[in-house]
Amino acid sequence: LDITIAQTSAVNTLDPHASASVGLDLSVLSHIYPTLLLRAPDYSLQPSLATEWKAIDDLTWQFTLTPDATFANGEKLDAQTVAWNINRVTDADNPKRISSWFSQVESVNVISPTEFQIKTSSPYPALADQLSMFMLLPPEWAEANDPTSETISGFLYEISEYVPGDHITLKPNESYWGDESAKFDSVTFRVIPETASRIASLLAGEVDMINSVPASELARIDASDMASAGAVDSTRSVFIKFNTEKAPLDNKLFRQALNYAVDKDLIAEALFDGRANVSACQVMTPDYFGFNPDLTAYEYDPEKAKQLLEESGVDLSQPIEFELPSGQYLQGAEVTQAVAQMFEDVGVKTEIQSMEFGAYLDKYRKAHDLGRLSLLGQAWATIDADGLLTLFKPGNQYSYWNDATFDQHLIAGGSTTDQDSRLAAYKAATEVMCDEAPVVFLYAQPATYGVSSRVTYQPRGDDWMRAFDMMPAE
Amino acid sequence: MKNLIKDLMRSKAGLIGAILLLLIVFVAVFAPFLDLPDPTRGDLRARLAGPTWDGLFSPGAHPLGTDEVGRDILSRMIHGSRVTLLVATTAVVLGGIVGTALGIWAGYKGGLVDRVLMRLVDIQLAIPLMLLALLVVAALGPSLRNVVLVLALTSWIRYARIIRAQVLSLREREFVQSAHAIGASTMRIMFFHILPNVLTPALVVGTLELARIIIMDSALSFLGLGVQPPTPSWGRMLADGRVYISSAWWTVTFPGLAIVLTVLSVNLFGDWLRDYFDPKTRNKK
Amino acid sequence: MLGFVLRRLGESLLAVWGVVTIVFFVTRILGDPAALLLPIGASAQDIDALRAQLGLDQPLMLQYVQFLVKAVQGDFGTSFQHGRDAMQVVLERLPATATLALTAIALGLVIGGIAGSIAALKRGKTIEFIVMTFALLGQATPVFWLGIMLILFFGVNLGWLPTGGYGTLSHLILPAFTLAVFVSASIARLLRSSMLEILQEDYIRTAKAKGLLRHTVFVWHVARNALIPVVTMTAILTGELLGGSVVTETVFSWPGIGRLIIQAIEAKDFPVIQAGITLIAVIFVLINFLVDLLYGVLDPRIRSAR
Amino acid sequence: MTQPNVLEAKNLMRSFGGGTGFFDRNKPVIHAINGVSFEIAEGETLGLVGESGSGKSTIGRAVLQLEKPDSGSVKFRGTELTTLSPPQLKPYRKHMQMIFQDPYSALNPRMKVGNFVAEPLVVHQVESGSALTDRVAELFQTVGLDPSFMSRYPHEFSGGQRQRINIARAIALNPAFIVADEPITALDVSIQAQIVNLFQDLQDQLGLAYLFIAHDLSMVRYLCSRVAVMLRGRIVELAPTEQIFADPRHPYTQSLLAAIPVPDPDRKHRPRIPFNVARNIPPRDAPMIEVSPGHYVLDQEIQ
Amino acid sequence: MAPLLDIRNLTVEFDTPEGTVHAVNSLSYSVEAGETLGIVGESGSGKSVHILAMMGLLPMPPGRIVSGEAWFDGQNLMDMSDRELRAVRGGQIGMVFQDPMSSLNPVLTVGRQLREVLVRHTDLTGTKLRARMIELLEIVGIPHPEARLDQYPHEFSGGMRQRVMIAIGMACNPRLLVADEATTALDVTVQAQILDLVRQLKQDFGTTVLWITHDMGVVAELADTIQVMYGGRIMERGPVSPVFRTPHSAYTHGLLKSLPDEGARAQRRLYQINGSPPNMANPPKGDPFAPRNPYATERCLNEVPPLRDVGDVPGHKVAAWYDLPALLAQENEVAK
Ligand SMILES: Nc1ncnc2c1ncn2[C@@H]1O[C@H](COP(=O)(O)OP(=O)(O)OP(=O)(O)O)[C@@H](O)[C@H]1O
Ligand SMILES: Nc1ncnc2c1ncn2[C@@H]1O[C@H](COP(=O)(O)OP(=O)(O)OP(=O)(O)O)[C@@H](O)[C@H]1O
Ligand SMILES: [Mg+2]
Ligand SMILES: [Mg+2]
Ligand code: NI
Repeated sequence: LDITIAQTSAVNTLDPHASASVGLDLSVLSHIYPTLLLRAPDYSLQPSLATEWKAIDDLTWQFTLTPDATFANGEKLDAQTVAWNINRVTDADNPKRISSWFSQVESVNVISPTEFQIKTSSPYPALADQLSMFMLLPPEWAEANDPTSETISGFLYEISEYVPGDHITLKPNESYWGDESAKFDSVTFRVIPETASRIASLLAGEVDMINSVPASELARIDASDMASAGAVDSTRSVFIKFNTEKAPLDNKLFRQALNYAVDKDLIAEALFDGRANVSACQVMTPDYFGFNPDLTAYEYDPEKAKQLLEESGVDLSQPIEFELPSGQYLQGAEVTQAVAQMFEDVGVKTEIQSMEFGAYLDKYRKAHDLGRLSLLGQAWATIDADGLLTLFKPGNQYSYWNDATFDQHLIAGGSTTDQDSRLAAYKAATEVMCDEAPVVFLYAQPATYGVSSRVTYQPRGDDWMRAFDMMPAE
Repeated sequence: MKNLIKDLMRSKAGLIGAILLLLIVFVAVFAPFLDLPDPTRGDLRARLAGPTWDGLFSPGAHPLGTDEVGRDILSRMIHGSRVTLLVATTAVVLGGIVGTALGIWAGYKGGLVDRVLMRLVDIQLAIPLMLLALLVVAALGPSLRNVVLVLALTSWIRYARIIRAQVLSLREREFVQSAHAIGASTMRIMFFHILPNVLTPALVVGTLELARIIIMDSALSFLGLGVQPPTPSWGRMLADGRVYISSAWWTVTFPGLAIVLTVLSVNLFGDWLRDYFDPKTRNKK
Repeated sequence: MLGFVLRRLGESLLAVWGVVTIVFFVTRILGDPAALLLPIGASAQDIDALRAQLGLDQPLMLQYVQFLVKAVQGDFGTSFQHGRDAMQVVLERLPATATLALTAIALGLVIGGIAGSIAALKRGKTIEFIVMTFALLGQATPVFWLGIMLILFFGVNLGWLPTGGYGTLSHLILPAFTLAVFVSASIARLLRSSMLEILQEDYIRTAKAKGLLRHTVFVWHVARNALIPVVTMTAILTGELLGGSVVTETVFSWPGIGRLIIQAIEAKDFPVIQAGITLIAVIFVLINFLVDLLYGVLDPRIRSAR
Repeated sequence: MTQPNVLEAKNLMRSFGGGTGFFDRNKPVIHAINGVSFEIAEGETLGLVGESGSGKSTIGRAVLQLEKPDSGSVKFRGTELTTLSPPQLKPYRKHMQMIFQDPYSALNPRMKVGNFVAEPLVVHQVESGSALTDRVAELFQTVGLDPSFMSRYPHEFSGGQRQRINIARAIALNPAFIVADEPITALDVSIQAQIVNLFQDLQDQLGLAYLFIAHDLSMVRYLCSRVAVMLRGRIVELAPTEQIFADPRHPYTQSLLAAIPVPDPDRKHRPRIPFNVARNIPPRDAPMIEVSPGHYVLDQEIQ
Repeated sequence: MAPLLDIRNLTVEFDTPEGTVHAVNSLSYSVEAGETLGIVGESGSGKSVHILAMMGLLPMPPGRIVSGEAWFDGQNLMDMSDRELRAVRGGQIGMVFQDPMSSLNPVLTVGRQLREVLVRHTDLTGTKLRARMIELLEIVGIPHPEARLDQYPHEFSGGMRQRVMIAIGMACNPRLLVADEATTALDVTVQAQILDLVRQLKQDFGTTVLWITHDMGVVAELADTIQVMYGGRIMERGPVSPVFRTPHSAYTHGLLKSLPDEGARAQRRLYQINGSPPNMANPPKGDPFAPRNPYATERCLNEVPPLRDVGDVPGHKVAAWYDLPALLAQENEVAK
């Protein structure tokens, strides 16, 4: 069976170390290059090249590899290769784009061809998760060739055709070292940037899997006999970020008032056809390590909002800018407009400024000059509070919020690998964050998808799009 | 003027265009006085509701359906006509003034001025719209005014080119020499003798540009750089509704139709205007 | 001969240099690619390190001079996003763009040529009204609306043609047709008006007075003269289409230069933006140059007026 | 002829073409005027005739400095004009005007004819306000047009009326000298006489001097006191009108005069005097010699 | 002998924004084979338009042929299909138009434009064709014809272009040559050459010529018969000499009188016809020339005069209610 997967934009590079884009470059390359571990649709880590892995102490991880694994050119896939790859990324003279993944890695110690240890400078509980995104290149080949435009297989598939900007077709790698075999005769990744065209291709039977479908289109796809559609919670939370460094967002009552003013359920219900789940007063989804199950969302209470606004003493006569990175989040413009309308209902005037995502990021990361309100969706690939909450840590350039208590809890959570003490620390942190409300908590962005009836698909909420999650429909 | 109207009456296409155009402008002008739902506020629960003629005159009716945030499409279209026409007209006028002035200057002066200007036109044509738009937005921030600016920036070239060509032949005409002969200054010649004679072609380019710019506005919105939400403009509506094209056809079809109709009427009218003012295609005196 | 070619080429080079310079400085105003290239959570130091690695920490004028020196040698640097030679990334997309643009132009010329001629020759008849209304509709219909409609009809409902992508002839039909609708509308309208003008010329009367066959008059006297403005228009349109018709490329998932550049702009991939726009500018200028030469062939008066 | 000269042209030259372009490599330089000298006395009419393309219009434009001659001198009442800049020329423009060949393209189609006639007065700030209007009305009357026509546009006028408007504009500043470049060629026979009479009347009233360029030799004979005959950029013969008609010396002049069609059916078969221009291009350095008082002929070996 | 061309009751109108222009009004006349007819008249009097209408070259719209027949050699041109008409044009009827600058296609070589007509109407091919083309250019007096064939119109002077037009007009030895102000823009020497050429043609081939001009001198030299038109009608018509000697129409009289001669020079004043041409969108009710005619009677203003025989000379006709020679004689009496 040949299958085709639609992607929203073209693969940039074939070098797995030059891109952090999970849904795009890495999804394709993960069919070609091996990783130590693979993350299943339920986010559990599964052995791949590594058969076993464990934390020996707070600062040391040990891995055991499958013996006799090779690349298609015969190069060995052993501990030495892993070490070479990590060094390639972190090489101080020529760091690769994903070098920040390994910033805490101190050293890689090869014990035997099938065993090695990784030492970190501070506790790195999410290391194994991070490694599930890290692909390995054959050292000799990589030095002799240009990995940005050529590949060599070390995993289930190899490239049979590559038309830049249009499609990449994969075929099974005959020399694959593992036990299982490729389920498809060929896998094609096709670029279809326009949503309507993507849906059309699915309905025309040209592609077997699409994502980023507006929620209201799901039912229509489902209704056709060519395909079915659905949604699961993604790991990405969408919220309205406040720039608390600017008045009046430095006012806690004002921030809380805005949280009361938004009818999150209505948004989830009406805009997302009930496919989105309202955030539980935190930016993490239940899949995260560190999720706080005890928190509940701010209720929708416009009266309370108005009252708080009054108490806050904020002058509401001037509109507040509300930045919207266009085209970045599923139905982002709709959510922004809906929220703006709800704000207005309680008397807070806003002025939407939609801008191209790059321009937004520039303000966010470089100029450090975010508007007072902006729509943002954030996820952390390791699905761990340690990563996501750090983005709100005082002093962090992404934070725009300065709360000392929150900071303390985060430091506590990051200084140990002990699961229980970490959970406790994050519970405390999320409570602070909920109350202080540096954002309007909205919802977990649904990961929507459509699949042709020729295959079955195990949906997942992170961005991976892989043939491994699909099966030919019998 | 009387002749103009008489000739218009005789031209089927021109008349249709003129009437349609008048109608559109009329609706745009009087939109605020119509009893319409707020075009920027919607009912999320009534999102993407189809057109229905039931209870047409009751307050909650949406004869052309609602959009993706539950706003009344009819109201957005009518208010959008104001924005769209305002944006398009200002851009056309702005581009027209600059383009005509430069076209006259280049055409009349010729030589170096001309060559520099024409290469400048080449340069601008090679730079994609998006980059231009981004530049303006980066430099001046997103706003309706800057959308106009971007569109005007794409427009002046066409005036400049056409007007320049016109001036090249005009400056050989004897009345220009005659102005020289009485000692008129270059400025005077350009302003009193050349300009009035290129106003008609400029007007014709203007009608064509108006049509093009209305469509450009939708392309800008398509790239996420057009009019800011929730302000309605036809281009914006078309761009925002396009994902729902097959499940909620009304979100794009009505604004699309409005654009087509406007462009059609402007062009019909413009074609007639050109034929009318062109002494060659017009009946010889 | 040499004199004209050299002068004209010199001017063209100046124009290309102008484009390149403008684009260079404009892109730098637009923002910092380092912020975009690194995953979220990257520290300020990481970003600075990347800036240094990309050479963006140097003074702007120095960067500009270095860029120019290399660009002259055909080296536009390594794409930030793709990690490969930027010009190569652009050139990979050229065949797709060229195929689409040239097919659309050819198709548009044929349709527009026929429609425009009919409209001019049948002036005042119902057929003119019909043809010109279609031409107007062609110009007035937003491209993506038309594109998506065609996809839904021919791709989904009838299943005759692929909904998008690049490769075979059948992939080409819908996007080429979509663009051709616009092209032919422009050509038809232009041709109509220039033919109407030519039909009034005294030499057409002379040709008729010679008793020439109708098609001789049309081909050798009317069409031959109407060609000149059409060539101008075709050149402009070809330039525009080769520069990329972003909307069509997006709707039909066509891997063209237009979309590549837009993506590069979004990602602030300076080398690709620069390489892409330089390529477009060169093509553009080249077309204009060829057209200037062609004018001389088409119109002997211009030949000696030079 | 004791009148002083209003205009003196000496050794004027003007050439076109011979560019550096791609297609015109072997395009020859055209010497449109190639060493031309003449003078016109106050109140006199000098006729300029010759083959088409011989450079008559170019001379007209060159003496008015509408097109700078390549070399040579033009003196207006003793002042050298060729060295003056446009602003310096402006005061002289008041005294020299031009009437163009084509009354249709000489009028600005988008300007009311009243304003068109008033323009020279405005440019030279001679009159303004109601005095201006009065003066324009007076001018309209002078050329035989109803002053109520002032607010009309050119297309509302017939050819003869348009030429009158041009003339009104040309005489608005009371010039001393007018170049009339084929002012009646484009007009109808019955109108030609009207315009020629107007020229005569104006000369009588205002003491105007004309350089009258024409193809119609019988009209030239009627109107001009002296005639210059041009061939390929040179004046080949210049003499008082009756003298030249009675005793043409240059073969081209002879050929030209013999070719004038006579509106008398009884004199149909007059002998032609053939002249092959291609083989008799007047040489550039040949001098003019005076064969009788005021009668000059180009000294040229004719095969 | 039957006339070669017989135009009967031709009426042509134009629809313009100013109203219907009555360009040609019930025009009837005929031309014998071998005759040369000179047509003169006011500008706008319908000279060009009636020829175009006859040849099926009138731009329609705005033009409209209201009625009329044009019999050429026993066939009515007005009844012919477009295809039949095209066989006649250029072959049997050659035409030369006024404006030499714009009447040749600027982008085709002169040779090509000459060849077209030969290929269309004769069987010449190859070297014979080329030889004929060269011969034609030679006949009209263009030096080095071989080289000139490959040049473009703009490389020719106005006079040469006009000669090319004439070469095209007579390329197929037409039976009827129609020249519409063919020499207006030329200097008199060139004009004289062309007139000689036409005379030669008449002599060699017996060609019938219809020569439209403003120039009375040209008519006097070339034509057998003169026809004076005004306001879309014939004012006077007849053999050249009697018409020149004793014009019966006041308009003809005015035209002839306004030509400069010795007497006029002495008076520093030309005779002029006052007033301006009629507006054909709103033509005078009666004789179109009446408003400008000092001899007009009441009847002239109200009733269109028919074309009547003058009497003494066969073929001399006039459309006038008054008797001009008598009136002039009276005037002379008074003057004495
Ligand atoms: N602007 C110009 N560029 C190039 N050649 C020119 C230009 N003006 C005039 N000439 C050439 O100079 C020569 C003289 O032209 P000019 O117009 O003075 O002739 P003319 O005697 O007025 O002729 P005509 O009787 O036809 O008006 C011609 O050969 C003409 O082609
Ligand atoms: N295309 C047209 N549209 C409207 N009116 C026209 C058109 N062509 C000619 N006429 C009118 O028809 C009348 C006769 O014109 P025609 O060209 O026959 O005059 P003519 O006698 O040839 O004059 P001329 O001596 O100026 O060539 C004029 O009043 C003219 O205005
Ligand atoms: Mg001249
Ligand atoms: Mg005529
Ligand atoms: Ni393929």
